[in-house]
This record gives sequence, C-alpha cells and structure tokens, in this order.
Amino acid sequence: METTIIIAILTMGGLGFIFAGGLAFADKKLRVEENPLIAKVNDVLPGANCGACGRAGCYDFAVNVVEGTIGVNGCPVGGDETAREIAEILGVEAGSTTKMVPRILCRGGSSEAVTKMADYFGPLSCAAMDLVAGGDKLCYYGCLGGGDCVKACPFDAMIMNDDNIPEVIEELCTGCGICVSACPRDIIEMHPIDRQVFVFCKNLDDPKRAKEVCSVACIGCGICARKSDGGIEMVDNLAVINYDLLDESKIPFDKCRTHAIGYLNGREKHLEEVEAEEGN
Amino acid sequence: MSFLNKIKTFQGGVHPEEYKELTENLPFEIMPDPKRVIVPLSQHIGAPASVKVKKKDEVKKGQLLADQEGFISSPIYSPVSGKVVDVHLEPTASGFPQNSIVIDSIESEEEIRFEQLDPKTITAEEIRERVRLAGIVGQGGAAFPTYVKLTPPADKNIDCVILNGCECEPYLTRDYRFMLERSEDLITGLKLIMKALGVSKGAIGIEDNKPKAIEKLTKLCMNEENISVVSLKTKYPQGAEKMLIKAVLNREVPPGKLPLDVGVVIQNIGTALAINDAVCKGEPQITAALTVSGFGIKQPKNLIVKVGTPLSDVLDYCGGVKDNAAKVVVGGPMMGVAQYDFSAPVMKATSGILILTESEINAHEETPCLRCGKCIEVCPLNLTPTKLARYSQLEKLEEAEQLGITVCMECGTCAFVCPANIPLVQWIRLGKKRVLQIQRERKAS
Amino acid sequence: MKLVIKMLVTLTIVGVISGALLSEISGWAEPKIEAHRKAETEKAIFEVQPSAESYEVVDGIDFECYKVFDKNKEKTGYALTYSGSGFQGKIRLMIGMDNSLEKVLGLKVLEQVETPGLGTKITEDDFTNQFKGLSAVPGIDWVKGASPSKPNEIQAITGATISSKAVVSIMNDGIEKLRAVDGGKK
Amino acid sequence: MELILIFFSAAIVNNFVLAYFLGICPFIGVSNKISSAFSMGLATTFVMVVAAIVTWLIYHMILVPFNLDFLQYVSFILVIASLVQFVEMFVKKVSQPLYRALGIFLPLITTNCAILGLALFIVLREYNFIEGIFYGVGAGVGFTLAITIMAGIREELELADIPKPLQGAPITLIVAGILALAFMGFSGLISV
Amino acid sequence: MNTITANPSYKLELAASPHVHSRWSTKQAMWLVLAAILPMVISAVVFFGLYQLLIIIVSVGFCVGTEAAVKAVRKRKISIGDGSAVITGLLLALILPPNFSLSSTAIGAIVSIGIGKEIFGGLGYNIFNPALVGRAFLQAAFPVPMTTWSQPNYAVDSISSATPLSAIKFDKVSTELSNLFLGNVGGSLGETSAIAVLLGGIFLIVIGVVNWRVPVSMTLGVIIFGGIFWLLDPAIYPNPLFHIFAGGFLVGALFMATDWVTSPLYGKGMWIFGAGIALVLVLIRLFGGLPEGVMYSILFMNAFVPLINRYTKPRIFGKEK
Amino acid sequence: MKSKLGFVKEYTKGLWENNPVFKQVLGMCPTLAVTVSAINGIAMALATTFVLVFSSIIISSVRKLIPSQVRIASYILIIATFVTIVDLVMKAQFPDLSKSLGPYIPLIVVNCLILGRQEAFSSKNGVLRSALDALGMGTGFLIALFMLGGIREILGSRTLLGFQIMPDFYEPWLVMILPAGAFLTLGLMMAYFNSIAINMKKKETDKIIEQYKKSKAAKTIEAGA
Amino acid sequence: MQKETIIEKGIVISASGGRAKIMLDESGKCEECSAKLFCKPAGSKDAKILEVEDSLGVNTGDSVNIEIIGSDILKASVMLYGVPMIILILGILFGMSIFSGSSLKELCAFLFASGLTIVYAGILLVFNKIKPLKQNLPKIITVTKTVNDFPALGVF
Ligand SMILES: Cc1cc2nc3c(=O)[nH]c(=O)nc-3n(C[C@H](O)[C@H](O)[C@H](O)COP(=O)(O)O)c2cc1C
Ligand SMILES: Cc1cc2nc3c(=O)[nH]c(=O)nc-3n(C[C@H](O)[C@H](O)[C@H](O)COP(=O)(O)O)c2cc1C
Ligand SMILES: Cc1cc2nc3c(=O)[nH]c(=O)nc-3n(C[C@H](O)[C@H](O)[C@H](O)COP(=O)(O)O)c2cc1C
Ligand SMILES: Cc1cc2nc3c(=O)[nH]c(=O)nc-3n(C[C@H](O)[C@H](O)[C@H](O)CO)c2cc1C
Ligand code: SF4
Ligand code: SF4
Ligand code: SF4
Ligand code: SF4
Ligand code: FES
Repeated sequence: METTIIIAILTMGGLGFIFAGGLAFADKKLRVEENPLIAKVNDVLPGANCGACGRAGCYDFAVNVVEGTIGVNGCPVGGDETAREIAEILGVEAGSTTKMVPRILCRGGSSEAVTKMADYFGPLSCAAMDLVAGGDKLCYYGCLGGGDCVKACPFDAMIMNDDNIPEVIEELCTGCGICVSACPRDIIEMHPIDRQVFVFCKNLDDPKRAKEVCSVACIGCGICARKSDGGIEMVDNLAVINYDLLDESKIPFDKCRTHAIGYLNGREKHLEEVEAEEGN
Repeated sequence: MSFLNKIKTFQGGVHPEEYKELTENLPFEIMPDPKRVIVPLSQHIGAPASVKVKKKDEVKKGQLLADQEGFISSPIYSPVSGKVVDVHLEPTASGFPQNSIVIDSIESEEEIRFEQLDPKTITAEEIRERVRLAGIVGQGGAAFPTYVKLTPPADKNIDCVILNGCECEPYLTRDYRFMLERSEDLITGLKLIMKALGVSKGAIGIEDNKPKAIEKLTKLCMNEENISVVSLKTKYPQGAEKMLIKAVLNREVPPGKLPLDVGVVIQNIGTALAINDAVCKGEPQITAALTVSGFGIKQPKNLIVKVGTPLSDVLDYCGGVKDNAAKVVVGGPMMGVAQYDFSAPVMKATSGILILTESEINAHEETPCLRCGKCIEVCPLNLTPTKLARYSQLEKLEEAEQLGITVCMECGTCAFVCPANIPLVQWIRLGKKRVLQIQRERKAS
Repeated sequence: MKLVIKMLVTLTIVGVISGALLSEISGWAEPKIEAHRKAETEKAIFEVQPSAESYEVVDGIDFECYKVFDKNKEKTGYALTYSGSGFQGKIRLMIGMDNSLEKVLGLKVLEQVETPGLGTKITEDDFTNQFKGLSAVPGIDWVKGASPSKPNEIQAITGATISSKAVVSIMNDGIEKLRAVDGGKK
Repeated sequence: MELILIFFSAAIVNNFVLAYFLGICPFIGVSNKISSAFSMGLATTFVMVVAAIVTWLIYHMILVPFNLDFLQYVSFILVIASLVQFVEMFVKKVSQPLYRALGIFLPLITTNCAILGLALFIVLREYNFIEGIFYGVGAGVGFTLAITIMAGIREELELADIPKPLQGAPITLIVAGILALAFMGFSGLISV
Repeated sequence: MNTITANPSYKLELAASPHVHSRWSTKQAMWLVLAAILPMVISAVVFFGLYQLLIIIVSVGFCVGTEAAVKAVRKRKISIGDGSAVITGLLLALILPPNFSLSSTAIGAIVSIGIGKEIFGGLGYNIFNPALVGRAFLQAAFPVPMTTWSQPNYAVDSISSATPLSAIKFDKVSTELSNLFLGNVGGSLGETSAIAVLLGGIFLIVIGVVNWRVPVSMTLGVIIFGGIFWLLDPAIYPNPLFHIFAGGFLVGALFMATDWVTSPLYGKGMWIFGAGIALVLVLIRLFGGLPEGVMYSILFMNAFVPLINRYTKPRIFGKEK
Repeated sequence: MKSKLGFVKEYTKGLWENNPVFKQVLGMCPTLAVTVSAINGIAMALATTFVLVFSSIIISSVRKLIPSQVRIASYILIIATFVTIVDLVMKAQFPDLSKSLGPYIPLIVVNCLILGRQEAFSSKNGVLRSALDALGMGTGFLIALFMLGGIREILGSRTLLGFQIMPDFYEPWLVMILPAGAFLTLGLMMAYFNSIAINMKKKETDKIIEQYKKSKAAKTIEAGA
Repeated sequence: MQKETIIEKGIVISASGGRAKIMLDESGKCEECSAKLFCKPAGSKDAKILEVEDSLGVNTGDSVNIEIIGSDILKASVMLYGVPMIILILGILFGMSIFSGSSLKELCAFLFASGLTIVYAGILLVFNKIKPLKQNLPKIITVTKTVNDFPALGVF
C-alpha cells in the first residue's frame, strides 16, 4: 500500500508538473490581460448585443467604456439607469441621455389615402408590394401598410393601428433603428423623444395629384415655409423642417389644409392650441 | 440544312396554354389617332430623353419632342400633330409614374419624316445613324436602344445576327403577323442589321407552332445564302436571348455577359421592321404594333397604334372590356406588368395588352414550398428558384447571391409551374434588387 | 519566471494531493469492491447449481470455469462463464452443467446490453427456467412460436428471437469447449 | 475483419452521439454550419485517435503495472486536456484562418465527454492497442457523420417555419431523436 | 389627369408576373396521390378484412386532427384541405401490420404529424417522411406487435405467419414470386399486393406527380447490390427480384422515397438518394437484426437530403465548371 | 454591479430561472443517458451534486491561490478527484446502482455543468455563496433529471421509482427508454418550458401595448369632448 | 462542388490599409452552446476578433458580414487533422509490425509514429506559406449598417 501511495503521488505530481509546464509555455505565447472593470461593466449591460451603441456588442462596449473611448451614457438600450450604474463602477458622472425614437412620417392610413381600382395580390410585405406598382394606394410615397417595420422590430415595440399605419410604443422601443432600415419608403426617421412637430408626409407629387391621392398629404402649397423664417423649406413639393432653425410658434398649423404638419399627438392637440389662441 | 432535322431547343422551360388562336388570323388594323397622347420620356432602358418642347407648343407628327441624353438613351418623336398640354409625372404601364409629355391631338395631315435611303447602297455608318435618329428601341420587351446594339465595342467579334421570331409568350401574335404580312421588309431589315454590324451570317429563329411563317420565310430565303430560317421547339422562354442562342448556335452566354460576348446580336422581328421602315420610309418610331387579346376583351385584335395612346382608348377601340375581366396586363402573360387602371399609355416597345379572366389566370391558394423541384426542373438557367425566393424572403442576401440570384432573368417559368403557387418571381426580383444594390455599393467603395 | 514556477507548483501540489487522497480512498474501497465481485460470482454459481455448497476454480484453461461440490463434497458438475455476441453486444452467461456435461442444470445471464424490455427478457426466469434440466446432446436447439417437443429444445422469445438464438449458441460453444478440456483432462 | 467491424460498430451501429449520448454538447453547439461541423468532426476524430493511443499507453504501461487503476479518470482527463491545449497552440501557429474558424470550439473538445468516454470504453472492453485505435477512428467518424448530418439539416431548417419555443436546442434534440430512430435500423447489424 | 377617375365597375387584380399558372397545385397533386393509394386500400381490405378499414380511419382521423390542433394552437390557417395529412394517415395505416391495435395506431398518427411534420413548421418544412417517423416510433415503442403478422384471407399456405422477409431471414424459407406479386403473403396492410402498389405508383409516374428517378435508381440499386450477394452465394442470399417484390420495397420506392418534401431537389441528387436507400436496404435486409429495412433506409437517407442537395447543385447556365 | 443576490436567491435561482438543463443546456450527456428511470436520474444528480458542491467549496476557498493560467487545469483535476471518490464509494457501497449508471459516472468529470459553475461562479465568490450556488444548481439538475427520468419511466415501463402506476392495459412504450425517446422527451420538455417563458414575456409586452392603446383612446375621447 | 462559404456577422473594431479587425457576433451561436460559460479560448475576447480583408473601406463601428471560404477551412482542417491522423495510424500499424517481438511494442510503435507526425508538423511549420492555411483571409462582403446611418443618441 505504501508504495502505491508513493507511486500515485509521483504519477499525479508528475502529470501535473508536465501539464503546468505546457500551460506555462502556452501562456507565454497567447497571453491576454483583462481589466477586471470590463467584466463588471459588462455585467450591468443589457446584453442585447444589438449594436445600437455602434460597438461590437455589449462586451466591446464595456471595453470601450473602460478605456474611455465612449461615454458612460453610450448605451441607448440601457438608458439612464445603466448609465448610472456604469458611472458608479467607474466612479464618474453619469450625465443624461436623450432617447431617440422612430417617428412614422405618414398618416395616410386606409381612411385617408385613396386606393387604386385594383387589389394587390401577393405577399404582405412592404418591400415586395412596392415592386408591384407600389401596392394598393395611389400614393407612391406613403406607407404601404405591409408592416415590414413591425415585423422587423426585435422588441415588439411597433403595432399596426386600426388605420393600417404603424405606431411606436415608446415604452418598449429601445431606439435601435432597425425599423428605419426595414421601411422601403423611408417613412420612418429617428428623432429625439421630446421632439413634437413633424411634417407627416413624404409625398413629392404636384399639389393637384397630391390632393387627389390622399386627404392628409402635404400638397406643397408652401404657406408654412413662407411664414417660418427658414424653419421650414420646400423641397420638391414637400415641406421639410430644419429643426435647428425652427421656431414652433411661427408655424401656421391652422393654415395647413391637410394638417400634414402638426403635433405628434395628433390633430387634437393642434386644434386645442388653435382654439386657445383664438380665445386670447 | 441538316440542322433543321433535329428539333432545336434548350433545357428546361414550359409550354403554357398558347391561346394564340384568338388573334393569329387577324391582320393588323391601324387604329386612328387618339384625342390625347401621353408620351413618357423614358420608353427605353437608359437615361430619360431630355424635353425639347414647352407647354402650349404646337407640334407636328414626327417632330422631335425629346432628345437622346447620353449614350444609352433614345430620342422621342411626336406621334400626332397637336398641342402640348403639359409635361409632368404620369402613371405608366410599369406601374410607376414618369415625366411625360401630354399632347392634345388635332386633325392634320402634316407629318415630318427623314429622307428615304436606299438599302442597297447605304453604309453601315448611315444605318447606325438612322437607327439612332429614328429612336428605335428593341421591340422584344426590354426596349434597349437598338443603335447601341449595332455599335459593338471594337474588341468584340460579332459573327452572327439572329432575328428573334419565337414569340414564345402566350397570346401574342404581333411578330407572327409581321412575319406573314411583311416578310420581304423583314428580310431587308435583317440585311440592314447584318450590314451595320458587318456580319455575313444571319438566322431567323421561329418556334414550330408557326409553320406558316416558317414556310413563307424559308421560301423567301431560298436564294439568300447566308440567311437561314431555324425551326425551334415551341417552348417558353425560347425567345429569351440566352435560350435562343443556345438553341440556334449551341453557344452559352455566361452569367453577367451579353450575347455580343459570344459573338451574337439578337433583334426582335419588330425591331428589324422598324429599322427597315426608318431606312426605306424615313419613319421615326412613333407607332407600336401590339396584340390585344385575352378572354376579357370583346374583340381581340392585332393593332398598330400611336405611341402614347392611353390603354382605355385602345380597349374602347376593341369593343371594350367584358364584365368578367380580372386582370389587365401590358406585355405577355409571363413577363408583362399588371395594370391597376386603364390610364397608362402605349409605349414604343409595348407588344400586347391582355385582358385576362379568372379562369385563365388559374391562381391557386399559396402553400409553403413542397420542394417538389418542378421550378428547378423548368428553370432554363438551372437556378434553384425555391431557395432564391426563400432566401430573399428571409433577407439572407449573401446566400441568395451565392446561389446566383442575379443571374435570373425573371422569365416566370418557375412561378408558372409552382404547385404551391409561391410568387417566386416577385421574391426573386426583390432579392435581386437588394443584392444588386449591395453589389453596387461594394463596387462604389 | 516567477509565474511559471507558481504554475508548476500549484498544479503539482494539486496532483500530489489528489494522488494521495485517491490512493487512500481506493485502499478503503478496493477490498469491498473485490468482495462484491466475488459474492456476485458465488451467487451466480449457486444459482445455476442448485445443490452446490462449495466450488473451486479450474486452472489452466483460457476461460472461466468452476468445479462445483455439494454438501457431501461430491462434485456435482461445473459452472462456466462464457460470452458471445447478442443482438447488440456482448452477452455473458453463467452455465451450470452436470458431471457428464450432458445436462444443463441452470443458466444465469451475467451481462448483456440487449434492448430493454425485449432482448432483456433473456434474463427473466420465464426464459432461463427453460434450461433447468435441459439435455445438451447433441446440442441445444430452439424453436419459435411453438412449444418445444424435444428434450434439447427451448422456445425462443417472441420479438427477441435473435437474442434467444444467441444465448443458445453461446451455450453450445461453451459446452463444446468445456467438453474438449474436460475430455482431455480425464 | 475484426478491426473493420469494430470501426463500423463504433461509427454507425453504436454511434457515439446517437446511441451512447456522448459529445452532445458540441453536437448541439457546433452543428450550424456544414463546414465548421465537418472540421470540428475531423478535429475531434484526430483528438480521439491520439487520446485512444495515449490513454491506452498510460493505462497499460503505468496504471496496470503499478496497480493504480483508480487514477484512470484523473490521469486520462489531464492527458486529454493537455493534448487539446497543445493541438490548439499548434493550429494557431500554423493556420490562423482555421484557428479563427474553429478556435472557439476547440475547448469544447476538452470538455467533450466523447473523448473521455472513448478512453474509458477502450479500457472497459479490453481492446488491444490496434483495436483501440480503430475504435477511436470509428467513434470519430461516427461523431463526424452525426454532426455533419445535423449541420446539413440545421442549415435547411433555417429556412423552415419552426415554432418559436422549439427553435434552437429543442429542435436539434428532436431531430437527433428521429435520427436515433433511423439509426436503429442498423441495430443488430454488427454486435461487437 | 384622366387617370385617377377609377372606373368603379372593375376591381382589377394587381400582382407580379407571371400572370398565368399551370394546372399544378398542391391540393391537386395531393389528391392525385390519394387516388393512387386507393388500390392499396382496397387490396388491404380484401386481403385482411374489414377491420383494416378501421385502422385506416383511425390513422387518417388522428393525423388530420393533430394537424388541425397544432395549427389552431399556433393560430395559423387550418391547412388540412391540402390533403397531405390524409396521405400521411393513409400511408401510415398501410405500412402497419394487419389487425394492429387501434390505440397504438392513434399514437403513431399523432407522432407522425406532431413530431414528423408540425414541429418543423408543417407542410413542406419537414426533413423526415412523417409517415415513416410515425412507423419508426411505433416499431421502437411496440416491437412485438409491430412484427406480428397475420396471414391474408386467401393465403395458399397458412402455416407460417411470418412475412416473406422474416421467413427467409429467420427460418430460411423462401416464398414464391408469384405469391409475392399477387399478395398471398404476410406483411403490412398495403405492401402485400405488388399489383395494387404498382398500379398506383405507375399512375403517379405517368401523370408526372412522382419523379421517376428515385424509384428507378432504387430498383437498379437493389438489383445491383442485392445481385452481387446473390451471385456470391445464391443459397444464402435471395435473388434481387425477391428484394423488389418482398416487403415494403415497392411502397417505399413509389410512394415514400418520392415524397417531394423529403427527397432531393435535383436530378443528380435523386440518383444518389435512391442508390443510397438501396445500399442501406440491402445491408439491413441481409445482415441486420431486423427483417425489413425499407423504412430505416429511407429515413436514413432523408437525413442526408440537405447534404445531397448542397453538393448536387446543377451548373448555372453558361457558368464555367 | 447588480446588487448582490440574497443567500436564498443564490440557492433558488438554479431551480428554475437558471435551471442547468432546461435553461442553460448544460450536461446533456448524462442527462440523456442515465434517465431511463427516475431512480437513475436521482442517483446521477446526487452524484453530480456531491461533486459540484465539494469542488465548489474547495475551489472557492483556494481560488486566490491558483494562478489564472492553470485555473481550468486545476479545476479539472479537483473535479476528477471527487468523481473518482464518488465512483469508488458507489462501487463499494451501492454496487447495483453503480452498474446501472455504467460508465456515465466518470463522465461527470467532463460534465459542462460542473466546470461551468466553477469557472463562472466559484472562482469569483466566497465559500458559502459558492456552496449555495452549487447546491442550487445541483437541485435544479436533480429536478430536471427526476422529471425526465420519471416521464421516461412512466411511459417506457409503466412504473415510477419502481412502483407500477400505469394500468395494466397500458402497453409500455419501449421507445422511451431507448436513445430516441431520450432525445425526443428532452426536446419536447425544453420546448414546453420555452413556451412558458415566451408566453410570460408576451403577456408583459401585451400589457404594455394594451395600456398604450387605452391611453391613446382616452386621449382621443378627451380631445373629442 | 460549388464554392462554399460561411457568412459571419460582426462589427468593425478597427480598420486600416485594406485590413480590418472584426469582432464576431457570436451571441446567437453561443446561446445554444453548453460551453458558453467558460468558452474563452486562449484568453477571452481575443478569439472572437478576426482579422479580415477589407475591400469596402469600412469604418469602426460598422456592422458587416464576413465571408469565409468554407472549402478552405475544410482543406486546412484536413491538412491539420486528417493527414497527421493517417500518418499516426499508419505509423503505428507499421511500427507494430517492426517491433512485433518487443514486449514494449506498443510504446515503440507509438514513439515511431509520433516521430513521423512531428516530422510532418515540422514540415508544416517550415513551409507555412501553404495556401489554404494562410491565404484567403476572410473577407468583408457587405456593410449592413454604418455608424452614421442614424445617430442613436441625441446630441443635446
Ligand atoms: C447595361 C446594358 C448594356 C448593354 N450593352 C449592349 C451592347 O453593348 N451590345 C448589345 O448588343 N446589347 C447590349 N445590351 C442589350 C442586351 O444584350 C439585351 O439585348 C437587351 O437588354 C434586351 O434584352 P431582352 O432579352 O430582355 O429583351 C445591353 C443591355 C444592358 C442592360
Ligand atoms: C424570358 C424572356 C422571353 C423572351 N421572349 C421573347 C420573344 O418571344 N420574342 C422576342 O422577340 N424577344 C423575346 N425576349 C427578348 C429577347 O431576349 C431579346 O432581348 C430580344 O429579342 C432582343 O431584341 P430587341 O433588342 O430587338 O428587342 C425575351 C426575353 C426574355 C427574358
Ligand atoms: C427497437 C428494437 C429493438 C430490438 N431489440 C431486439 C433484441 O434485443 N433482441 C432481439 O433478438 N431482437 C430485437 N429486435 C429485433 C426484432 O424484434 C426482430 O424482428 C425479431 O428478433 C425477429 O422477429 P421474431 O422474433 O418475431 O421472429 C429489436 C427490434 C427493434 C425494432
Ligand atoms: C408524391 C408524394 C408522396 C408522398 N409521400 C408521403 C409519404 O410517404 N409519407 C407522408 O407522410 N406523406 C407523404 N406525402 C404527403 C406530404 O408531401 C408529406 O406529408 C409532407 O412530408 C408533409 O410536409 C406525399 C406527397 C406526395 C405528393
Ligand atoms: S425597431 Fe423597434 S425598438 Fe428598434 S427603433 Fe424601431 S420601434 Fe424602436
Ligand atoms: S415599413 Fe414603411 S411602408 Fe411598410 S408599414 Fe412600415 S412604415 Fe409603412
Ligand atoms: S424567373 Fe429566374 S429563377 Fe425563375 S425560371 Fe426564370 S430564370 Fe429561372
Ligand atoms: S415549384 Fe414551388 S413548390 Fe416546387 S420546389 Fe419550386 S417553389 Fe417549391
Ligand atoms: S456533457 Fe457530454 S459533451 Fe457536454
């Protein structure tokens, strides 16, 4: 028995020794140091690996934060809370982030947009519909209603409303922007969450046709542009807002016949304001 | 002529119900000028022509409306005499709006023509110039400016011109009527093309469901040594240029290459006649010959109409549309474009207007792909349509690219046979568009 | 360099401790395991030789075989272990034979990897009991779907004909082998 | 002949993955792409053969003579782990692209019970040296076969409309189950 | 603009080209296959009695029911109208032994559709032949009843209740070819009468539902592989014709290996597929522990279909090799 | 850093949230191989838990002494030692059980669950925490193996823990105790648990969407009034 | 056999002079893999970074798709695993017959075969310009999203 123990010890000790030698050799060749902070930061990140921060997934973001090449508030998905936690770990100020959310710049749902005298048959996908004479609606610029954006959103943050126009549920939206690239008509744009005024149309038709194809189209009359001192420009029959120069109070919301320009929360708010102003 | 014995063709393909009997025995009728024409500026592949008239201008029939803009482009002439109403976006048969010149016509005999040239003495240079000036574009469907094809790069060695008389699309009988009614002019046209290209070999490929045309042209070519008439198996898409070259010359055009890379130029029958007319009669291309057919039109006809005539006028001329009409297609049933109303104008390369009823469309319910392999069996280019479509649908574009999605010519054979009735071509077209976009970006950087 | 030494030392120590620990535990467990093994063999021998009281190993042969004695120290026969291929893998049997090597006294399946619920039926009494007192001349045979009619026949299990056949042929081989040895010794 | 039977038995009839449940982790983890699955299979086969050789030697040259049976697991696993480590280093040195494509999966081989299982089976079945090697090759080929088939199927399944809860590991397991059913056809073909 | 004044009397269809379609449709193909299966159903009832009709009804019923249930749970369109579940049910029933228990039949049917098909997403997405998955499951779950055969009603020689294959394998008794052909032998419901199978199968090949390559390559393969062994030792190994007419070969070759969904896409692949089935089949029949191998060989090769498809892609027109 | 979990949570997380089999897909080989009956599953899980707990304790207590380069190697060694101990003890005390678990006991060495927990947890946490975590994971493993073994045993041999619980007329499904049955059962169980998780998530999302819709409707009414 | 490729997704972490370093997006794949907990070959994040050929001029932060020629991987793995394995086996078979008399014939055969394999490994090391092993670096084929597509954060 004695000898067995000794041999066992020798064998195992020897194997361990050899193995350790091998590992030491390997270690010399392929060594990577890791800052322990990285792991800590990585732990508090959402782990969605969505790339919204512009880095190679959450881990890379952690590396960058620790190295200081990106701010602690750089993760749009995690938002303020994550920023605070990272700041705590790194011992820096958090600062604040402004969330970007997608805005759907077309309101020509099935009750507003005029449809063709033909019914589209084929896959219910905006991109595929677009190939076949541009879908059911007469407008060549508006939402096709196929819901590609809704399907593309990985966070289920979009729904099609009763009017067959997508809506964003801000609570669920992470601001990843995937819906933007899904839309074949470029109707969706990312805007800061507190931005309220938009031109809800992308139609470039001349006024006559625009009027004919949709009741809420921007008909390109140019009234808003004339009154807003450069805050709004007319480009190819379409009003385009330049937010840097915009002065909201100058916009003649009530003059826009089709209400193509207006507040996010619908024409209601806009009407209220008009009333309030008239009351003054 | 030993090669006449064996039926020439290519691998794959289908033979849809032809329905050519609706119009094949009806001679062309010339439709009177319409009240208003809509002349799109882009009736060809390439850059749109640039407008040379203004609103309210008076124009004469045959007067230049818009001029060629760049190498691959084509000038446009006024099909009627009248007054320019406006130049603006108008819907076209492609389904998308285009800048168009709208003209209200007035009764007038006045007409502007080029000087007539003698086909015997004309030089190659003159032919090319006339074809370019006359604004001739390919009548085979793609509307490619013909003079470009007649001006091959110097390093390409062209040795054969093939006239495409297959007319493999069901319903259409325009080329067939041309071959019967204007056989001599056709041969002249072919010779002009051969002369322009300096080629000594010419062939006319005709599907064997048109025995009369084969017979007539064979007789005419008896004493033309270097022109042969080739009878081909009736099979869609025999008329596609790659298939035609394979059948006639047993050459294969590699993916991404053009016929001229294998020494061939292919022209449609109508194109040859247009060349003949431009040279011998001095006519610019202001008319289009087309077949109006289908079981949804009251009087099917072969017509010659002015470019720019709205479909509604043409259909009215044919007695109107029946109540059971379900689909209006411009072009053939396999590759044509469905219309959502009757407003689009006839264009230079329009070859037919079909009014189809439900029973002809024969659409079934769509199911998932059954991997039956029928689409693969019939694809003349040996692609795997089912996977291409599925990759495109799932946006796996790289995989689609590797499987050769860009090679597809959208002939529709696959979607025609698919028992699962999957809109294969639509998906492939979408995928192709996206892949090409990617490739362009790749090239750009 | 310091790190390398640290690595070497750590792993060596872990190895040494592990070696020591294991040999200790093994020292405790090994006898027990051995005892189990022996008990098992014993049990099997007594099972296939109902009247057995003691046994001794037959030496000098290339398979495992025991001479078995009853309480009067009379030799009652042999118990041999023999193995061969079954439906899916090895089957190892303990076969009890009388002195003349003409009658089977009992059978136990020691090891098998047949399909559970099917081939494994060969371990069940319904099957093994058929062998008690079975004649082994000229050899054991099997029938299917019917009751055995001859003294040297057993009935194969439905759905496991192959396993049954395998058992029979392993037994035949083993008995044959034993006969050769036994005959030579006599 | 015996050797060939051993080979086929390990490769097909008693397939390591589908009949013995060994190496399920890489079977589920690395079966998304055919080429990486095949390469992984090849690498595993290589390691299996080397492991079969080395552990046989250790067992018969050290453990048995010195009566150290109880050190089997410890010594085998150490040897296998160092082997894999070594292979990894070598691959990295020689072929960067391959290392990149496979490197992520190499540690999986260490913690792959198929290798240790193989070493133990060889001891259990009392194979001699050459038999052990053939058993190793067979097991490796069987593993490669199973994982390549699975990769092919999974590439196809990417196009399928699989219910969400089943995506990923569950469907892989179920396909493995059906494969195991199909491989049962070979049962009884060879019983070694 | 005269354009927008839509003419309300027409509602046109707007769809991508092509605008016409062939007569082929999923439904129609499936119902044709059903029609081709009919002779087998009749022969099953004639040979084994009316009880078999019950098996068939249970099998079809549970297949269709499972499919409907899964679709309902997944909130998809109920797709039983396409008839594929009915085919699965029928074929499953036809490859079961006569007088099989109804409850086990139901289990098999549920497994066929549930695990064989719907788990992959339903029609068109499955990798393995659903009916065979169901049968393989049953064979593994209830091996004894699955290998217990009763004799057909009109059997000439009613001593042995074995199938011709197990007779030759386990008892070394061979069966007359003429009996095999007419159906006077033990075996699954549908496989007993070669005439009935051939009738339906050839009909399918002629009208083009079934691609002829798979059956042909399977038959050739069996003749070659089986023939080699037969030539080696005619006393031990049965002749190739026996292989073809015995057991489920014909049903397998004509109805199961040809299932569109689970067979290769390309012609070349079909040859490989058929030959592979033949090879595995002959190996299992001659050397395996089981008397019959059609089911296993088809399932086995089903697993290879994605690989086969990958490596048999035809050359794209005009592309250099 | 996420706030430290309570000790109770440290234990319970392994039961369901991070169940090693259903959620982390770890240690598949023994899971599939030994679960032909519930008792086998329990034995295997207990053996695994033993190894897991003891190696966790050892490793977490000496974690600071081991250079990170030989971390995994040392872990494997320590684990293998414990596995050998389990094996020897089993062979000595429970020879029958040891036989039916066959060669899968030594394979605990390479069970990804154990190495995984050491690497992910014990090497970073204190002894008590590690032991709790290990115990939790072990329990989760036990639950999973018991469920799997139980289902397979009930369907495959009519019994549970050796007691017949299915009626006599029930014909056992042999397939359940064959490899195929193991794969299929585990696959379906995983799918089932996945669908529960997915449904829970979906309910949450649906609730938010519902709220959103309601608030929108309210706004519209307000504006209308 | 047609060109077979593996397509991987990743994000650019640095780019210069026709080469780019890409961090592979392994999250999806690792999700299912049981070794994910400790799968950090040779030092965590290093292995997920791939040096690739960049013909598109990408910027740091772009999401890209990378193509790896599958058949090259196959070739390389055959050279690195398949060939040595065959050498090893043949060497042992040969060695066993040479040393068949010795009592340590297995060990001798093993040492003999290892010798052969080491020679082969040496050859690989010396001539390490062998095409499938070294060339055909993975290549960027598509940029799926550039950093500047849309600012994820407002700059206020
Ligand atoms: C971009 C482009 C360039 C082409 N260049 C030539 C050319 O140089 N010479 C020529 O004969 N045809 C040329 N073609 C024409 C094609 O060969 C083909 O005849 C034309 O696209 C009509 O195709 P179809 O088969 O669809 O009607 C070109 C086509 C395209 C799209
Ligand atoms: C699927 C397909 C079918 C075609 N069928 C015909 C046809 O039947 N007749 C024809 O003249 N051109 C047909 N074409 C167009 C020809 O390929 C070719 O472009 C044309 O004949 C060139 O002549 P062009 O430039 O005079 O139009 C077809 C093209 C495709 C892609
Ligand atoms: C899942 C399965 C397991 C089997 N296991 C065994 C087995 O363990 N032993 C055996 O002899 N046959 C086994 N068989 C073989 C068949 O039952 C074989 O048909 C039978 O041995 C011969 O049929 P018979 O006994 O009814 O004549 C198995 C078959 C299957 C499908
Ligand atoms: C020619 C043909 C053969 C078929 N054979 C089978 C079969 O063997 N088993 C089966 O379950 N379904 C069969 N089906 C029905 C259907 O294709 C099958 O259930 C699919 O696998 C379901 O996705 C067949 C269908 C056709 C058209
Ligand atoms: S895809 Fe979804 S989560 Fe991303 S920005 Fe759009 S709505 Fe928000
Ligand atoms: S993707 Fe664009 S067009 Fe389609 S539904 Fe969304 S917003 Fe409308
Ligand atoms: S449309 Fe494309 S894929 Fe389909 S048959 Fe034609 S060429 Fe082939
Ligand atoms: S024809 Fe249709 S069903 Fe058949 S393989 Fe092609 S896409 Fe699939
Ligand atoms: S447990 Fe076997 S490979 Fe992971």
